[in-house]
Amino acid sequence: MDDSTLQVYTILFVVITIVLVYTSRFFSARRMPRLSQGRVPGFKRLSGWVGEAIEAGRPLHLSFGSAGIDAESAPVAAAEAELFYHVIKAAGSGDVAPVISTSSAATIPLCQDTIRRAWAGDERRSRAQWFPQGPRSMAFAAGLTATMQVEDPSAHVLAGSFGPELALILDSAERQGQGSFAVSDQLEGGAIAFAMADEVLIGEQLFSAAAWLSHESTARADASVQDVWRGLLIALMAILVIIEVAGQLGIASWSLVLWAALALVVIGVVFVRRR
Amino acid sequence: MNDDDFNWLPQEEEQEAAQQSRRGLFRFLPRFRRGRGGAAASAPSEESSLSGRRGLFRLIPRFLRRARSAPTEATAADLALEMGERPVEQLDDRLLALRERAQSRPEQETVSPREALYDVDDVLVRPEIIHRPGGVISPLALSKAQQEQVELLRDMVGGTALPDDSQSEGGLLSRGKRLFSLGAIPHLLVSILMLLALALPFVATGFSEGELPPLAFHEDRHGTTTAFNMLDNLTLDDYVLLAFEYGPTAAGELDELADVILRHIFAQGSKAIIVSSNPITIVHARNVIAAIERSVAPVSTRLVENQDYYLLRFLSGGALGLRDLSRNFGSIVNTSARGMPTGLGFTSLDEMTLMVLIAERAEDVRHWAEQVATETDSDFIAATGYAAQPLAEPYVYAHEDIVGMFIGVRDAYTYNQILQANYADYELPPRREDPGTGDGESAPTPSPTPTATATATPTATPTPTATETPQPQATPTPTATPTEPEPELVQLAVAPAATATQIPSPVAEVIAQGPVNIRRRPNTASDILALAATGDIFPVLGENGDGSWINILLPDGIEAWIASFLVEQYIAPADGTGGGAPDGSARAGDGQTVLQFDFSLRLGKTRPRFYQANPPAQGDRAEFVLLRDGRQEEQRLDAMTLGTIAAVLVIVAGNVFYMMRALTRRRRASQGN
Amino acid sequence: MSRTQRLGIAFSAFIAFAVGVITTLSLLLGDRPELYAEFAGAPAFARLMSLPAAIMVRLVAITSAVTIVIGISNLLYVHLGRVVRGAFFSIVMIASFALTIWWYWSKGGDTSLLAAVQVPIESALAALLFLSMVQGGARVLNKRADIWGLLFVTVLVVVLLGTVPIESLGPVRAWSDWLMEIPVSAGARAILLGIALGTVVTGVRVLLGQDRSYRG
Amino acid sequence: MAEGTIALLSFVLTLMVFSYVLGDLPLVGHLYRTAVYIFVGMSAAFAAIVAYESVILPYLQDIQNPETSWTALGNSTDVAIFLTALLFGLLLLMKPIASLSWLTNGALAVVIVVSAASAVVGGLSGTLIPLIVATAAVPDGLATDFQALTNTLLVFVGTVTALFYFQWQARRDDDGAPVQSPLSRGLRNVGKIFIVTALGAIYATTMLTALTILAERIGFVFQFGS
Repeated sequence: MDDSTLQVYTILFVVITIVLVYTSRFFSARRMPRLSQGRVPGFKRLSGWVGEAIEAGRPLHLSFGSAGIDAESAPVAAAEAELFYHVIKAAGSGDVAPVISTSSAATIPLCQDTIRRAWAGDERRSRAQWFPQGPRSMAFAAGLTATMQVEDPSAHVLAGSFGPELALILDSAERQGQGSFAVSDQLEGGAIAFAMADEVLIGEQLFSAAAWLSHESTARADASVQDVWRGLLIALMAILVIIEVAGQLGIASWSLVLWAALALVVIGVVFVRRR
Repeated sequence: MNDDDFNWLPQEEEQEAAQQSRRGLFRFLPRFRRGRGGAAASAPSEESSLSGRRGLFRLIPRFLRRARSAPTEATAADLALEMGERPVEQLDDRLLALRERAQSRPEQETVSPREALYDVDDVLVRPEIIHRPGGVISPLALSKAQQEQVELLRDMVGGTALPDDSQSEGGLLSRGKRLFSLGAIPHLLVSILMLLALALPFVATGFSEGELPPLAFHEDRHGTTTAFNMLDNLTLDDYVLLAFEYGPTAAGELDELADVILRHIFAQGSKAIIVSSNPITIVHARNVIAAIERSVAPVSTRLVENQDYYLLRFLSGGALGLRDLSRNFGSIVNTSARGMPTGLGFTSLDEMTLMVLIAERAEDVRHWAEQVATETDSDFIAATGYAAQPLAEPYVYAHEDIVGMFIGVRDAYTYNQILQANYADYELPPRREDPGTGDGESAPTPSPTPTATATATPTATPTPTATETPQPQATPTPTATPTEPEPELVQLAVAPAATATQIPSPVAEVIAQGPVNIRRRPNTASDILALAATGDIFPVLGENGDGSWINILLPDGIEAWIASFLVEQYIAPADGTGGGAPDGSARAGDGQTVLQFDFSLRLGKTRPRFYQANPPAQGDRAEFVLLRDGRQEEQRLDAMTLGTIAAVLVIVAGNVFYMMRALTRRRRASQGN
Repeated sequence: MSRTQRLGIAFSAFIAFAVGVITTLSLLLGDRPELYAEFAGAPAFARLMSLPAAIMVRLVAITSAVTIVIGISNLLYVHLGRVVRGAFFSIVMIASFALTIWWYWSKGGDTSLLAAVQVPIESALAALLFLSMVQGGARVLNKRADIWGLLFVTVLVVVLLGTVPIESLGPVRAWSDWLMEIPVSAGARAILLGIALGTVVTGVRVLLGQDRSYRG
Repeated sequence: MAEGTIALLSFVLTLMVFSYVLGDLPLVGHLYRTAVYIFVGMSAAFAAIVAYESVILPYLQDIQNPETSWTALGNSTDVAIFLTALLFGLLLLMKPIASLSWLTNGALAVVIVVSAASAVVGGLSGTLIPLIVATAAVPDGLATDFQALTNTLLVFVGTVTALFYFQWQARRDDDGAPVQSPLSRGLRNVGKIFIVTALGAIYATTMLTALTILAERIGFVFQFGS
């Protein structure tokens, strides 16, 4: 596929996404009460930690990792800010303000903002912590572990962009007996989170995490756009594979494509209805 | 898991949370916790338990501080009651709700055993607490006597009602807070075992386990050979964009690869343009080059910044910086890392002969693939550590421009072995008198000409009419001069995976009055690789965006460009791929898959590239390769082998233990029921 | 919520929408004359279209570099507060910061401090990751005592053994290669696709001014 | 700095970090943390130095000398962009001041939106579309090569089911509990097999990277010691 074709498809995809984002809000008003989130594991113990934070006067620690608003991970940072908003709001009656850490300097204002919007206590001064970034952000991880031994949070909510350095943070949390919830948009971080964190989300779930905690139907509508898109992608891949295999076997024709598409649509509809 | 409606701290949950946190010894130790909180806020050096109100806690509002020092402050409900002293309308919604709930709590709940024993804190005398915050293992420990006191107290207030200790993982003492908790000892043992295993090859001489990496790359699915050969085809006037996306963290793993690739580039007299989206890596790149320079200092002139290599300004903004690079290459390439002009006059990334990405994270591969590779036609090679391999692979398969990858120290080892073999017959230039003080004005390849042995003598070029090239410089570019390659070398480097297919391949026949120019890049400013005569036929690989240039394959396996109006394209018959092309083109046509325009859709890469290794040429600065100091490579590889085995043993043992424990617990539970 | 605040929210949402749409259009349509080759002024138009993206991307990239000041002021703010009270580690940190800058400037850009101090510390920390990860790997079934934990550990062990270059482990290497080639590749692709999908959908929402992260 | 000094410092600092293994004994714990704080301070310093030298300095020179221009956009545009960026930085620094939030939010919005635009375009053209195409790509000669056929189909099935695992919505029954058909649950479990396999393999390769670095460090310690 040459670059121009790629660009044309990119434009097409952007347009479809925009349409979906706008229409989902419309449909959400009618359909969302019936369709709801499925099982998103990973939040089981979070409420317990939040309670413990309130009870024991320990802070919560939330971290963006290296997800920054000035980088490609800006959508990740935006989604996590939303998640943190809900978590902090739940912890809002504690007496120690939560700490948000980041290794992207431009994200500090977002941290401060999130605390200010969500934190009900009086202590609204800067509880954002920055540590220098690196390709593997060791400075961030090491500085964080050293600081967190002192802050002694009840739990770490690590949602954002983490690489292998996550192992150091989680190991330290384990040794200190602090809870940990982790999800990363980097796969190394995701793998380490799966093995070492108390609660874990995988990959894409980090974008729908906030919707799960939120009670607003718009948030669910937004997350459902991903579901629709995912269905479309699966169908697209299936059609492409069918066409290709048929082409190699010499039985390709437009009618076959149409039949295949029709069959997929039928299967999809049946599936959606039965689910 | 099936919690359907996630409600933050609903009534039952709140009580449960309150119970949880009062589980175990937790509820008897308000002072302890306060002590720890104080240490938390202040520096470790002033960690007396009296520091509770110092430090960061000075900034806590006074009423909250009072709340903290009250003996009954610990529950959220109590706190909300405390907050009740404020005007109710000032309270937040959630606090209001909490307050209501607290006020409606049953009476017996508020009279907790702790309130009945409110002076318990004074019984557990503060100064006797052994306090170790900020440490790695355990911030808090109790003396044996204190333990006994605590046990006594627990019995007094009905410790039997407390949950079983083995299950209360949220409790205080079961969370590894002791100095020598049972959990810490395996930790220590495992770490020491690992370190010993790794140290063995370094101390016990002659100890060796496992095989060393092969002396040649296997032609595998990573396109390693292609990548090596592309680097081997660089020549004097080639510029390589070297993306240095690893920092000191990965120095232990990727320095080897970066070092050997840089030496290869320098040895052929090509120029490296180094960029990075991370500030530290630029500084690190400078140190890597300095180390190379030190190793060749006795015999070679110094590498000159902005002449032999370029360190560009760092691309701030992560992926955005990379987008900036592909959009504004002309201006970025103009500024060095020190904020000085570089004197490079490029305008587009397409003018780079090759791009090499050395990245420690898959994330960086992704960013480069997304922000740069899609914006340029230049070929792309990725070199990563092991960690990034599973993630970088999908991109190597999926992207048209990413041709191959090197992985980790084992590939670095093989790479170096091939280079050493290639340059084995070279003699080092004579030792210089004053190492390290080369004048900056020296030509790019000032090293004394190595006395090349017979195997490497350049022969007359078979490229059509190459001798009549109107280039100002007299020397034909070494790439265009395939020699009699050493048999060994070909064995190492020629891609054997060329699956011969019988697909008709498009060719281009020169129809204009020759000689016509064949250029390296699809623009007239690019240098001329060869001249073609009327009637010459070349296999076609593709064309540029507007079809004005056609990408052709030269007989010696090099990609080049020719203006489309000079040639006529048609599909060659299936048997003689390359048709009447000049000699050697049969190989070039092999394995060429072409987008077919009939119905059969063809996805995936359409332009497999085959490059032949280019034997070292005269004028190469072989000292860069030959003076590479050994870096305990064998021992390190042995250490890795042992370390891996030890790690597997520990992992298996640990998990078997936990599995058994889980099984016995389950059985006990079922028996209990 | 005061009227000023409401106006402020509307203002930033409007800015977000306008800048987002213009930048996206420019990124998609700029510098691609082949996309609209039909009319004569296409190349010039393509260049013009590419300008907003070039300017905005450059602007944010420089802003990103400038914001390092915010990061450092945050770090110093946190630690200077402790230095006043005599915290050893905060003094160490600030001294290290000051010394590095002084050294660099007084020695004319000498970066040997990086090689002497930062590289060893950072490398050693990255090396410690191995120990942490071994411990973590050994405890997987403690955290996740189910079939998935078991699968995770099995794959982990097979892939680790697959890299050990000992003759007798040949079959394991074959399994490991197969794993890497088929299921791992499929799983990694799916996760990457999923993250890209989430990024695109969330990104578009941000572009359209529907995200509240910047609404204060 | 002399090479000997560099090696000595490296040796001492490496050992200081490795003291982490011994845990938090009174003096040993301080060694590790001292090294960490030295490192944090130095990283911050180098980040600042490089950001100043390679990004800000060229623009300062641009301002001083209107004749020169580092970029193709021209001197005045450059200076304007740079000054705007400085202003944005200042606004972001003032973010904690609540009364100015209407102004500072604008700067935050521009930064996040431009990044998001870049992420959307890059994510689509760099990851989403190429990976879809690569997943759906079928190698030649399927009819004859059974192995290739099964492999391709396995990768395809794995990718699709693993993608399906992330499906978020589920229908609720009348009580509000999410309902999943057996088919849906089965597909998700198949997908999870692929995901967990991938995560396990990535954990292993990440360990190998760390192991390589550890081997290098230990080698260095012994090299220095001998």
